Amino acid sequence: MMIKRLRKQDAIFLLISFVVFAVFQFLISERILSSFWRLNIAVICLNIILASSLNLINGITGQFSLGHAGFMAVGAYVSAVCTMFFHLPFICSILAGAAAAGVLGFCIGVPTLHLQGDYLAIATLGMGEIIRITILNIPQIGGASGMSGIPTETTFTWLFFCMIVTLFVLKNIINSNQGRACLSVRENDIAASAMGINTTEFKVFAFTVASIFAGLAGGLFSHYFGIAHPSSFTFMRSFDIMTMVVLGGLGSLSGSIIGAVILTFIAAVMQSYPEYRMIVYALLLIILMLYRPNGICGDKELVNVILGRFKKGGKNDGTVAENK
Amino acid sequence: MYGRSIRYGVLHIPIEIEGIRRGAIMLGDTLFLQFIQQLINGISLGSIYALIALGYTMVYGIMKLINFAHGDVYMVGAYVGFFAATAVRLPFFPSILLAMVVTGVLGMAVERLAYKPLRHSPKIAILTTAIGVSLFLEYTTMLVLTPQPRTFPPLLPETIYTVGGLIVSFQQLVILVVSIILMILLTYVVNHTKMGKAMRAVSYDPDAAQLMGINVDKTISFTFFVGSSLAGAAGVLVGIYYNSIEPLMGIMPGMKAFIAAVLGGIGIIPGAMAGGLILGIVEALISGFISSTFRDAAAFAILIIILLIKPTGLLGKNEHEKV
Amino acid sequence: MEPLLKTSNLSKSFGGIKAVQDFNIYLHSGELVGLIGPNGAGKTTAFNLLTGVYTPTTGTIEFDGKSLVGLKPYKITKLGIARTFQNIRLFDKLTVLDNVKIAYHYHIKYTLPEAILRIGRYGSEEELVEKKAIELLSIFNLTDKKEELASNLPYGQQRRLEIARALAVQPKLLLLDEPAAGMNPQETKELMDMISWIRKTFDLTILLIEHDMSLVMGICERIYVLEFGKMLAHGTPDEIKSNTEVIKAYLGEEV
Amino acid sequence: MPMLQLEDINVYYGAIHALKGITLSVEEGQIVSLIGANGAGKTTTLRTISGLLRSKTGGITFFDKPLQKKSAEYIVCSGISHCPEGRRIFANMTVSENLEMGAFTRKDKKEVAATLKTVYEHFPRLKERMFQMAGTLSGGEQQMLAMGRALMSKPKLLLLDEPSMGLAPLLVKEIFTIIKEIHEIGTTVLLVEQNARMALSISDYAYVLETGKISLQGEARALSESEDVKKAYLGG
Amino acid sequence: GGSEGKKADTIKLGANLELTGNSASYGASAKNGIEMAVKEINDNGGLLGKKVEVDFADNRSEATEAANAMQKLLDDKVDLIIGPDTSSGVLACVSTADKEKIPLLTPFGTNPDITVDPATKQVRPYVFRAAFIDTFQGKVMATFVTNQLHAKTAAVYVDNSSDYSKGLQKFFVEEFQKSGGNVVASEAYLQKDTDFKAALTKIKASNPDVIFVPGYYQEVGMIIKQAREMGITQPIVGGDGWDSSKLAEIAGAANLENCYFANHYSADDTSEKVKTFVANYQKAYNQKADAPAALAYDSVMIVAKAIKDANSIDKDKVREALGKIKDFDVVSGKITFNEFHDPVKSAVILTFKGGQQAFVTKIAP
Ligand SMILES: Nc1ncnc2c1ncn2[C@@H]1O[C@H](COP(=O)(O)OP(=O)(O)OP(=O)(O)O)[C@@H](O)[C@H]1O
Ligand SMILES: Nc1ncnc2c1ncn2[C@@H]1O[C@H](COP(=O)(O)OP(=O)(O)OP(=O)(O)O)[C@@H](O)[C@H]1O
Ligand SMILES: [Mg+2]
Ligand SMILES: [Mg+2]
Repeated sequence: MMIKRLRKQDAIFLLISFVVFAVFQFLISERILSSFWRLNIAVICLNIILASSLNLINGITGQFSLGHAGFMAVGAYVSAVCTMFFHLPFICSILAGAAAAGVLGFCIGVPTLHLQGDYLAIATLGMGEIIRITILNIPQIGGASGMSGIPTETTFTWLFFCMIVTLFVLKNIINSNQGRACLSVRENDIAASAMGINTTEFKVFAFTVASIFAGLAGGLFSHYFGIAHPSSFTFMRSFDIMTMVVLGGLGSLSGSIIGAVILTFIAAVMQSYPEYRMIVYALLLIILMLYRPNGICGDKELVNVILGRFKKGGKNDGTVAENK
Repeated sequence: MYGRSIRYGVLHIPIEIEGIRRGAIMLGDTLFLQFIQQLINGISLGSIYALIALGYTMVYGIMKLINFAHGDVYMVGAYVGFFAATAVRLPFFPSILLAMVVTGVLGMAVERLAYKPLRHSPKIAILTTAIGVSLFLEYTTMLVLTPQPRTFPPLLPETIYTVGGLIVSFQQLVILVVSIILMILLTYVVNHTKMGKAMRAVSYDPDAAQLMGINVDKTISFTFFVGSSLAGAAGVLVGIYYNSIEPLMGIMPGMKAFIAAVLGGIGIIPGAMAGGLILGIVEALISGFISSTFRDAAAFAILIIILLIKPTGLLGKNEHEKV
Repeated sequence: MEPLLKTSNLSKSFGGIKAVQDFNIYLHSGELVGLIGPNGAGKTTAFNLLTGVYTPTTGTIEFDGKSLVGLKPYKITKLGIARTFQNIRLFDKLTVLDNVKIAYHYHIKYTLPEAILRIGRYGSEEELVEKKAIELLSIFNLTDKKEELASNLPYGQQRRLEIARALAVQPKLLLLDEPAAGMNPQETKELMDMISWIRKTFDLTILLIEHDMSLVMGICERIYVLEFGKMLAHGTPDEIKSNTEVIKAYLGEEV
Repeated sequence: MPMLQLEDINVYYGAIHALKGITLSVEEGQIVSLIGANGAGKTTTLRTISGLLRSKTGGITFFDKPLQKKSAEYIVCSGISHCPEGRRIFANMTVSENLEMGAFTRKDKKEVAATLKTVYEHFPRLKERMFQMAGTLSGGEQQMLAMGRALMSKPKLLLLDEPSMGLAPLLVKEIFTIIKEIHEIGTTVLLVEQNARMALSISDYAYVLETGKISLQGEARALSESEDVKKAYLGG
Repeated sequence: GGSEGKKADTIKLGANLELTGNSASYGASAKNGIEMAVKEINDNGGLLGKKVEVDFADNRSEATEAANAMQKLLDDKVDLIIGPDTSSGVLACVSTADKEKIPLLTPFGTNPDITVDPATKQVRPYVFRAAFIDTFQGKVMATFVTNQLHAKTAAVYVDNSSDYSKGLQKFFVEEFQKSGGNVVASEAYLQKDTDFKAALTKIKASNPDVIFVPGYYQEVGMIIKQAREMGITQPIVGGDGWDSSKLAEIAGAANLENCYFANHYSADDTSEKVKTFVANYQKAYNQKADAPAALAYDSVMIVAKAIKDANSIDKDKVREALGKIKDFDVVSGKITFNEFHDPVKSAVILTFKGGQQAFVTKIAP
């Protein structure tokens, strides 16, 4: 019955992912894509992980975090330390980075998530900066020079695989009891607690899960570029990620994907016009926001938007996954 | 020993204040003097944060918008002042006035073009647009005026006063006094004038405000004008004080001013002042007595701790939603 | 028989204002009781004390043998008290169906890994919740609105949805804060029937605040009257109707 | 000539067509009520009159002056005051500041003070709570404040949107008494009410709104005796 | 790598620069320097009879973006890469350069690890630099303050966000302590800071013989100004990051008395090269040339010489020719690449007289 339909949906999701993967893998291995675009596709994958996980906090749970870069930094550095100092296998290092970011996210989340709105934003922004400044002051991990010579083990396959795992996990969380609890916190936390939902628990939950994925992205990042440098994790990067989420549509996973793709793509294309690059980027951002203030997808999933166009009333089929 | 002296081209004027000197002698070591000096440093730094935070908090107050472009308006103000003083060779007051007018108009224009169409959209959408505006201002300035720093002409005297081993400069005093005056002025405007009341009404419920006959657009424009011109004034003053300006100079002070505003209770004018001063003093004391390497981290940490104890900032009212 | 809910000397003050003072009520299982009183008498505040939104300045609350003082709202809900709000608090940007499903939150037992992999109890429980939610909506005539966003419903339907959502928590005690506010007399009548019906069907105890006397007098078995935070009177509807103090403070001359 | 005239008003919320060609008028010195089920468009009508919403077609005239494209500010100045649904008081201001806001467009301080005195006379509770933050008032107190605030502009026409919502019976009566008093001192009232019985009892004329259209209108007394109205809005 | 089959009527240089972001002012100067050098080469008939073109890519002053920009340049099939300027940026590019076998010359990257892989201690075959390395400069300054300023104690005030600054600090402190000096205060600031009084108060209290501020001119200018205002009279010394006419403007000419820094060349050098460069730069951009501009200019000249020597733009041949460059006269001195691909050139110590740089001494490597 319903569960079958849901599993089928998962299967379709994985199938589509596989096809996308195959196409890109072909383009890459046949060197049809130039190295620049190969790199930017990797960056897109990373940004999708970052944006979709931030969306869990900002979009789904309605908490305003501006510290994602900090958790990414933790993942990047911890995983780099694991491979370089402890010679752990790549996968273990990546997981260690993600776990470390998750633990830190939890520890930071518990006290700070009592704050609301802009106060939370500034507190998380501060946390991100504290993390960065701390890194800057630890000479063992390179301080201001960062770490270099990290084995570049992140391949496109790894990135894509991790990205799919991220999306899959997030998608299924959002469509579960836990995800609904997060949504209720966003909508009205007083009513949510009147429904028996421990709002703090779910804020911390979302924050921790998102931090884990930010840490994962960080680990992949440092093992892709072979370096981990504090300048990669400033609040400007947190802003970048937030921009992707907002542009794609708060609360929409497919939106985060689209946001990440569009903004990364714009930045890459504009590389040929270095002087105008940031100006054009800024203008496009403003225009896009003015044109679609709720983001490209609003809070809906792309699938639903498309399905809704084709078969009217099709949204009434009662599946859990479709109606958010 | 007494009397004016010129060291390294700077005019030093010693002033004798018995109390401080005796205090220092009483405590018997330089630590006390150092502490007072750090307080002075902190207050002077803090009054700069406060100066920018005042405008920040005003704009926030009316739109509940973290206007990330505020720091860049401050930068534009500094440049306008710079060109007024160098290209047009205007003296101090006309320069700062011109900068205030230009940035005020700029702020209004930004609000009209980029924020107004989004007034009924989610707040985070305007915030994102604000980031866009900020990048736009930074990089347009960079393209037009090059990223090279410019040096501000000394529009204000660079006199230094030495009081029993403590050092205060004339410019520091000017900045402190200006920010206090502005704070008092703004508090008065917001609480006791018609425009101020309109601002508060609009900030709470624009629709209801409209029903009172308040022109919401005008009120918001006015707020942006005032807030941005304050940023412009700050830009010129700080430009003179540090005498070096460049297109990205707004980022960090903007951020710090935002922190200051939040620290004091965002949207509250005396809060911005208090927040700025506290932030400045904390930074100075931490640099002076703990370690300058952790200065920014400590500033953030203190902010977070204060917020955890008092979630709406120092002067913020703990407004529990009435259920 | 021990009452289901019993408060003694419950008080709450805000700064100088004593919003609720020595509030003593009891509710037996299955009763439908009204709480009335002039505006600002402290009725909503009393609800907020019972549901943990405010902590009492002094006094005790005993529910089903347990003390509620100091418990967080979500814990109190889990013990079996659900409520609606005077100013409607729906999950505005979620569908009507999701609004109700969320209320089943703590009855759903599957774990996070089960949810992520969609294995184990995930399927069966989700199906069950869906079924229950739709049943509940049909009781409230909201089935055909289940995919609408809650905020798009007209006011009357929003009120009904709020009650439906509170029922989904499967409480023992239901607190309704002005359920008929903003309804016209015809709608109020329908609501009255509905309240009596759900009490029977779900075997509920109900405490309700209302200013519409046709509703209060029509369905409540007992009525408490608050004034300036203090209990003014307590009795059956007929007793209250003829209580001169209540008439003076609250009802006005004729009802 | 009526004081206020609405002619073929069509209002949309995005795709939702909320008012479908409404024509109504209010004579000077009357109390006119507008009744109808939830979501019929009563609030929308008032918001259109006071300039918060715009009609796509038709026109609104007030004392023969067109209001159609005018700002809310202009409309308040010309003598229409709107006490909105849900009170919309300024929760972060004190009671007295809220009342001051009501007189925002008025210049003469003495006259404003006089009005303030009469408002406090109507609502002694507000005087007691003069310095309380309006957000912490109870529902009824807030409603009084909202009405008091609307009166502060000394309007010729007062638009009231469900003033009795959430009020204790005694207060409902009081509010209606106040409406009558306000009316007696020469204010014309356009009243939106769920409490149709009460509303009709004090009105001169009434309109019934049904899903964005006027379905019935007439002398208030006549309407309150109509079977249709009784069944649909007066509870049988 | 192969340039075979590519019909090349131009030689394409790639410049990976900090055009936006925190270090944009260095990027801008470097861009000017490169453009000026290329124009000169083209005006003199180009290289190997071909015109030289530059392809600029922006790295937003960030390491990973530098790797990204590098890919962009590879994509555009450039023959050679100049930049990035910041050490962290270069470090993000060096392995790609080796992998893709494309010569990379950083004008300003001073970190020792750039040319020598710290893990394997192997010299990176395709990576070169035009600047001093941190070790050398740090030592030079330590030697100078002990021998010439007779300093026994020093305070160090370092830019914590710059590995350049921290590198200089490290080697300065090592050398200074080795020769018996004592570091009495160690403070840090961050790029774009504007207020340094708190740390300076502390430094003043520690009463050092000399203050070492290895940083970039923008902050250094303000530091010197504020230090003098605070009544700090001790000598303040630093490295080549100081080199900019802006320094005197920001710090104030008078405040710069008793300040010293190490540099590649002296602007009042009598050498014809320096004179024309400074004059031409002033004419072209209406600015005084600073170190990033000079080194970027030199980088193009060095690369051009290597191509000329190799008589080919074959990447391997160019690389070999680069390694063999000896006693080549450029604006920043006479360059010889050592076995680590680092330039061997003597440093000059400069001071200020009335805001103008003045030659003090020359210290050979
Ligand atoms: N958070 C608060 N802070 C300050 N005072 C409060 C707060 N909440 C309630 N009050 C005050 O407590 C009193 C009781 O308010 P409450 O909302 O309980 O009244 P009520 O009986 O529900 O009235 P109504 O029928 O109008 O809803 C009021 O005078 C109100 O001003
Ligand atoms: N902001 C809005 N966006 C979209 N639709 C709206 C909005 N406000 C009202 N509507 C719709 O317009 C219609 C008329 O609403 P209105 O609020 O005018 O009704 P009403 O008669 O005042 O009802 P009530 O008695 O519930 O106050 C309703 O269908 C409502 O859903
Ligand atoms: Mg109440
Ligand atoms: Mg209405």
